[in-house]
Amino acid sequence: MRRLPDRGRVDHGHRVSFSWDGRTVEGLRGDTLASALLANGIRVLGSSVLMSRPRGVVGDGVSDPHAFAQVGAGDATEPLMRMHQVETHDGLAAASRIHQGILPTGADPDRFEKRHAHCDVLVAGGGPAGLAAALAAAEQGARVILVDDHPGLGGAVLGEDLILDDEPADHWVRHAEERLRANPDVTVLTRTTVFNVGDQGAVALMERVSEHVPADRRHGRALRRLWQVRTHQLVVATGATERPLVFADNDRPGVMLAGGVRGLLHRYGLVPDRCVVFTTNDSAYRTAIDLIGAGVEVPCVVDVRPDPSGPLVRRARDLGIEVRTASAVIATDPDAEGALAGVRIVGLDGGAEEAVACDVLAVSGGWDPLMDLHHHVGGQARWDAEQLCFVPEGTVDGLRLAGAAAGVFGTAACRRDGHLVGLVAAEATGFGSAADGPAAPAAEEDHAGAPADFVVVPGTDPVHAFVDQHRDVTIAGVERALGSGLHHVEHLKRYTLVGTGTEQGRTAKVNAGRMAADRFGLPFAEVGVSNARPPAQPVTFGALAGRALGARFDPVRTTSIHPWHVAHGAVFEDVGQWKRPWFFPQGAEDMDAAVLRECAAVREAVGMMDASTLGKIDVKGADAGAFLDRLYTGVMSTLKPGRARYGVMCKADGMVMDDGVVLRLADDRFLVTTTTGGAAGVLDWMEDFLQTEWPDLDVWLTSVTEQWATVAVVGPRSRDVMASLAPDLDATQDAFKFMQVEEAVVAGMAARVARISFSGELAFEISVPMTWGLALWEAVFAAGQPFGITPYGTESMHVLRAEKGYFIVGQETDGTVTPLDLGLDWMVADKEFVGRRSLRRSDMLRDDRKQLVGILPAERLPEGAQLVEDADFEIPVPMIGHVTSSYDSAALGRPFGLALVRKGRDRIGETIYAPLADRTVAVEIVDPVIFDQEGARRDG
Amino acid sequence: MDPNEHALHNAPFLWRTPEPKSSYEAVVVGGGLHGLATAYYLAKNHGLSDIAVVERGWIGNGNAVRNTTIIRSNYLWDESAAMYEHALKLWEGWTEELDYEILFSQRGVLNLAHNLHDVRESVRRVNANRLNGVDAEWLDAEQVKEFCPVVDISPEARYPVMGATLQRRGGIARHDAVIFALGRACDALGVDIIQGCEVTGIDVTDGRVTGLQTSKGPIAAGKVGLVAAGRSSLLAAMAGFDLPIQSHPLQALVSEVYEQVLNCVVMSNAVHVYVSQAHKGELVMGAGIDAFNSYAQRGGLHVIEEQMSAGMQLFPHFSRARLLRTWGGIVDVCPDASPIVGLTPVENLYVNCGWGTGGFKATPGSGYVMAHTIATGEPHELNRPFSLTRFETGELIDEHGAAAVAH
Amino acid sequence: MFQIRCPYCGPRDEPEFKYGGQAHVAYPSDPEALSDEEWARFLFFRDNSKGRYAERWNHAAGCRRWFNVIRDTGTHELVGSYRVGEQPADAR
Amino acid sequence: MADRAAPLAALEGAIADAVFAGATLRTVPFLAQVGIRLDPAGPAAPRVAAALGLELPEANLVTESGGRRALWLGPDEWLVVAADGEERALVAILEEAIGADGAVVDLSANRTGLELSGPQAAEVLATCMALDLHPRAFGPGRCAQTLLQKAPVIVERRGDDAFLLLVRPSFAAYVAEWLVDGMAGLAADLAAV
Ligand SMILES: Cc1cc2nc3c(=O)[nH]c(=O)nc-3n(C[C@H](O)[C@H](O)[C@H](O)COP(=O)(O)OP(=O)(O)OC[C@H]3O[C@@H](n4cnc5c(N)ncnc54)[C@H](O)[C@@H]3O)c2cc1C
Ligand SMILES: NC(=O)c1ccc[n+]([C@@H]2O[C@H](COP(=O)([O-])OP(=O)(O)OC[C@H]3O[C@@H](n4cnc5c(N)ncnc54)[C@H](O)[C@@H]3O)[C@@H](O)[C@H]2O)c1
Ligand SMILES: Cc1cc2nc3c(=O)[nH]c(=O)nc-3n(C[C@H](O)[C@H](O)[C@H](O)COP(=O)(O)O)c2cc1C
Ligand SMILES: [Zn+2]
Repeated sequence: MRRLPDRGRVDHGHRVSFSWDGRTVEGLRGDTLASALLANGIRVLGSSVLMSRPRGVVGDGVSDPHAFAQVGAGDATEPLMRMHQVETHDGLAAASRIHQGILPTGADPDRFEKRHAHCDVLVAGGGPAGLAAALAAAEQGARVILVDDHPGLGGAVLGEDLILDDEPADHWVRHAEERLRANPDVTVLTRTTVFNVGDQGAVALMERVSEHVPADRRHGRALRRLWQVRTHQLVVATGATERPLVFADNDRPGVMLAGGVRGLLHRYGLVPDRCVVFTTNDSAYRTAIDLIGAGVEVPCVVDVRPDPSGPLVRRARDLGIEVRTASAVIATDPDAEGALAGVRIVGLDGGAEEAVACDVLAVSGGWDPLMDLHHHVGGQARWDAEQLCFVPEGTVDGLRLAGAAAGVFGTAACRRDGHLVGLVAAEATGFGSAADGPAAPAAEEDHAGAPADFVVVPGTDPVHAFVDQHRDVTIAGVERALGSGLHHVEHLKRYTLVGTGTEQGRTAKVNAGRMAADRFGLPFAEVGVSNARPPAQPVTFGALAGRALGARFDPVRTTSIHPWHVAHGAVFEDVGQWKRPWFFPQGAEDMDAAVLRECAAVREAVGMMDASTLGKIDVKGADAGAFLDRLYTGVMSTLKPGRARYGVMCKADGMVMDDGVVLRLADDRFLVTTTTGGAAGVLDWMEDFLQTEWPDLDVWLTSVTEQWATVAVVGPRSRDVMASLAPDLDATQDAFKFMQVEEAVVAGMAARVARISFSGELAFEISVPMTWGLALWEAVFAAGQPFGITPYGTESMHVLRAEKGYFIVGQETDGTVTPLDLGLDWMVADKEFVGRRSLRRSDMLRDDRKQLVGILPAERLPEGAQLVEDADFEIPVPMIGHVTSSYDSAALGRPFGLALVRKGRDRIGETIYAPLADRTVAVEIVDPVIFDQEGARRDG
Repeated sequence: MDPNEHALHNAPFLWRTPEPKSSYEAVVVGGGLHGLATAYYLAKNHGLSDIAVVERGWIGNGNAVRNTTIIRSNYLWDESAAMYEHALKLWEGWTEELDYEILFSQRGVLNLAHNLHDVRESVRRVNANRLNGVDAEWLDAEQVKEFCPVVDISPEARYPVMGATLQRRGGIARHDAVIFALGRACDALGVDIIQGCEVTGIDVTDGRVTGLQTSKGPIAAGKVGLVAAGRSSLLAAMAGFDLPIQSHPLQALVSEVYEQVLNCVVMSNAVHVYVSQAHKGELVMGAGIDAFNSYAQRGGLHVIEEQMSAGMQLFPHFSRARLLRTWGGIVDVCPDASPIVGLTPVENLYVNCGWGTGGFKATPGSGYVMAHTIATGEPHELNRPFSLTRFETGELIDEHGAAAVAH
Repeated sequence: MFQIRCPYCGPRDEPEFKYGGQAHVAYPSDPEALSDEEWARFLFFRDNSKGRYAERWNHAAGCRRWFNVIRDTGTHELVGSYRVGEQPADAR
Repeated sequence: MADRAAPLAALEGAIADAVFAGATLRTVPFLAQVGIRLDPAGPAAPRVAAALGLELPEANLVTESGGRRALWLGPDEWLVVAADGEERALVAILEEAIGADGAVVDLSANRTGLELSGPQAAEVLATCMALDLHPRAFGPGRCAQTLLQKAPVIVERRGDDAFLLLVRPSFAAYVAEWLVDGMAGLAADLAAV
């Protein structure tokens, strides 16, 4: 195509230069990639992926089935960018890749942001309908967001030469925009696409923030921004898309949509040399009229209708344009590149084929309201047999359509419709009354002649006539599918792939559905088209992820002591969102060495551990004890103030849910501790029962997990450390017993000290407010120096507890393990508690359930090793259990572990086997308590 | 050149579109993959000739066309492993048996482990799989990288990859093609596939099923199999019994089409990602399940956003891939994340449901045992444990915690 | 993404809430009196109907209250919410 | 003896660097914070109001007097916020006033403060928080418990252009990261205009 020096909305005085397939190309400021290439005579954009046919620009908007390119270089390259949306700028690099893109191979250098917003009325589409809707709603006082995916407002007006109120429609657009921008409660977002509509007015927009600017002028700005809007009302004024016609070689570069040809003229000043128009309706006559006005040769308009007669037809005839009625284009002729050189025209009632030379064929098969956003939330459509298109059927709550998207096609009529819908939307959200609102602007009746019901040119070559140009689906392909017995458009889609391409078959689906209806003689309304799903336009994964990357992906939770752990070389373990020290290697130690050393220190001297991540819940009220009795398998109400008790909770199905120590701080106050991972769940669980089952209980729950930092001081020398830390606290066995709780001053800090042990050793857990945690830790570390105090991590903690046969929720349990399976019969009190009834189900009473046992394997096993009865077996072999925990024990000087084994307690003393990939290991079953069975070490 | 030479589907004939007869020996309710597979094996293995599949929409319109097509059999518990492995073996012969290109591609399935708990449970599953005769390997992070170079295994990641289980025989198949293949095979064996026929009532006389009320009129039936996935509860209610099923939205998405970047299936429970690249070149990803009950076949965009930030952890350079289309299915979730296949309180009425987020892979096995159950009135050994009565006894097959259960 | 009206805090986005399944299912007052079958019904069987559905939500990231919502499981329409102890008819 | 540690000490530099014309972020490491649970229709409510010199506010509101503020957290839950160091005295008078009719819990270390102010403060929050901050919906004197991305926060509007966030210490770095990043984005926008 060529550029007219005085036409279009581009800046003719400002050239930009960019690269296309490695060569430098010039365009004008205001050009898109598509218009700039056309202006440079580049008609062939690439070739189709299946059939390798040359393909070119078809329209002037995002429904174009071929105008895609790989844009950007290096790690910022992005595949399948809409050429009509890519604004050219200096330094832009683009390459021909129309159907299959290439992903970058490194991390994305660009920034994608998100923003939340709220409004009363969100208007999608800034054409006459959308502008009028936004204005009307805003003037009623509503908070309005108006969104359009073009760089400027005006919609179709920018691609046409339209008159509104006897002036160019542009004037009205400019005026409307000024009024909107002056209103502080209106946000206008251009270069922004509404891509997803969800429930209760959750609407997602994608703004192209800086990609139209040369990279060196972006200054760290986001490339794109995802807006998450919550709106009360959504007005969908997204316009309509033009439908092509189906005939042989209709995919040739140069065969374009009539509205697109007009758009290229009015937006970019681009015109063909000779243009034939082929239409089923009046709208395409505008193309002929406008092109003649621009000095372009229009040999003829080919109209399938026998006697077209609307005002536009008359005007065209008045301008001397030849109108060939009852005719059609049946095929096209190529030039050397395979692009369009001419068309073959036939009379529909017979007659010879005639060749007419042209470089562009402007086609119109009618217009389809763009209702995607309405479909996202289940909106329905019906076939309008007069306008020959699907129009919205009813509305979905909170969503209204306006203008061409609602099947209203005249410009003034669109403006009027938008105004009325804007008023109604405002009223629905509590602003003004539609009846008393500002009067609607007038709209003349639309005098367009009736369009023809026509899709496929009869007699055309079916093997080269494309229904879905993007997916290379031809008439022959569709017919073969229909001929094989398929009746439904959704099957047709999945068999032929019609409508599954990058542009989702916006120009293909209606025609394909129409062909199915015709073939089976069914009403089109019944057959319909394959459905639309979000997003309305593709959105990059990176933009959906936004800034939730790295440290912002998921909180890294740490305790106030964490800086010390880092400074002392701890290796961390992820426990839920928490980072916990796993072990503290010294020098070149590996984990095994570090853990052996740490465990030995605890058993022989003293160790210290950061236990702050455990969940803590303050339970207060007269009924606190009774409440806990109903949730724990054991009894808590009999606990004396100043004492602590270990407890286990079950889900209603009787499976172990969580465990922890419960401290009674006062008659009416308990402190419940939970596992690190279980904290939030246990509180929710407790609140659930309290609020919904037992609201009459006098109990108040408060999470205090992060109020308290806790340091465990563990080992035979821990009492010595306490003596030095808290000289006023009598920590002798008589004064401070196992499971006793004391308030004390520790290292000058007000603290709570409890004698709780998860290792079997004499141990003290000291808690201070979280902000004091680090100070406490450092004080303990200093005070412990004379005794060789050794910080240890979760791994050693796990070894030490396993030596004592203590289970870990989530390690020994997996949702299928009851307290009885764990050998906790002594903790299952004879009273009602949540889950108790489940323990009586027949499967729970089976005598061959898996039970927790200790194991002494011949060598250290991997956790997760399965256990079988005999050393000799053939696969498949029944498994009788698996290893849940497995370690080297410093205290025992050998490997050991815990396992769940069928009838395990009866098998103590037996040998079973763990088959590994390359060998089978003998495993002796022992009591779960392997170390210090008599519990002699607990009191030091 | 004839464009159809490129077409994936190229069968001269698929299936008839008959009107229902007034009565059938057996009727399968639900023309999804499991329903079609059931009818196929009823005809093929059990010689039934007077059978129909009745489908409220078009066959496949439920979860069949919506799933991310992951196939594997590396489940933890013996009962599950046996069922899914049986299915996998059938998959391995299906392209030939059905004489249709279903693009079954055994490209390997990785289940990533990101913390010590994952590692332990993964190793447990690998060991269980091996002893059950299911191929399974444990890979460390380096081996993961070797097997699937695009996965980011850097230790600085928020949740670094600590290793993965690999089932080399796992992979994907083209879901749509399986629908066409099964529909054609059923039709060829004389099964009436009746579409646009919604079951609206189930006739039960003296505790025994006698027929169905449908939008195309009553159909008498000697035996009925309910194979309706997300809508199973609604059908059971028509027959007067309840199922322990909740129907949730599960979303999935595809990207646009790219040159090949991903050679296998990658799943991560901890980071909530599962992805493969389909044969056309689109990336297929599943999202997390939406928490609430729904029959609307859509979920929230926030679930997809979360999924994408999770995806960026594992595949930072998928940042410029683009979401082309998202959709939701209705998944029938059982309390123990295992299916229900077997008898119901109503005589001659059988149920097959509860496959939830992971039933595509089971298709051949599910149809096989369901056909056996309908034909003989007794469960097959493989589905005996998956009975409706297990909820009373507590004999659950809990695949939640341990087995990387999603898909 | 739903917008759910917490009866205490007002409308908030779905991620602030935790779903709790069917509403008005009480923990049996005397579980020991139930047969295995009755107990299984309580444990595992919940209404899964299409249409208006009374369900529980917890405003987990807000006031931590549990409350009930009437929602259409076919259309996602949120008809209204009401407090524990109130009846579906009180939903607004 | 060592001192208390400010939860965001390690991020002070990044926080200071993020400040731009549109917004200023400042840590408020220590505050007295005391949780109150009681039935607003019960006998303790007036006693507590009298002891505090402050009415307990209704839903989503804050009351303030004599350097103390009461933030509504739920239908039977409030958080009293006062100057650092006041917590012991506050707990004492509140325990006394409530007696057996509710609960008082010292939560001073359970959350730390971040103050965001400036003409674009609300926009910074909108980069990572979904709450509607329009003055009609969330003007000065209002508070809410909500999510800042995945972190639970209490947000209080302290003025037209000022917000206080109360955050669990283990989430504080995450929250600060998001705010600092949001500020960086807006600063870049400002620079580009
Ligand atoms: C997003 C998503 C991703 C998934 N990913 C995987 C995966 O990667 N791997 C995997 O193994 N599984 C996956 N699944 C699960 C899998 O899709 C299902 O388990 C499986 O498809 C269910 O079997 P089906 O195909 O027969 O179900 P459906 O296709 O849902 O079949 C049920 C049929 O019953 C019909 N029906 C219902 N009610 C009636 C009635 N009243 N009358 C007549 N007909 C009726 C329905 O219309 C439907 O066609 C996924 C599911 C979803 C939603
Ligand atoms: N038969 C005909 O003659 C015919 C047919 C169709 C349209 N028209 C003309 O087109 C105009 C229609 O006016 P209108 O206001 O209804 O529509 P419009 O086409 O003028 O405006 C719609 C705007 O919405 C934008 N848009 C579409 N989807 C979007 C999304 N998801 N997010 C953001 N923006 C989106 C479009 O890019 C466009 O700018 C009138 O001037 C009418 O005369 C005429
Ligand atoms: C494995 C797989 C691959 C798909 N690939 C595409 C695709 O390339 N293009 C497309 O438009 N849709 C694709 N889809 C999505 C379907 O178009 C459709 O959305 C899905 O079957 C659900 O149906 P519905 O959207 O009609 O409700 C794919 C779906 C699946 C399961
Ligand atoms: Zn609330």
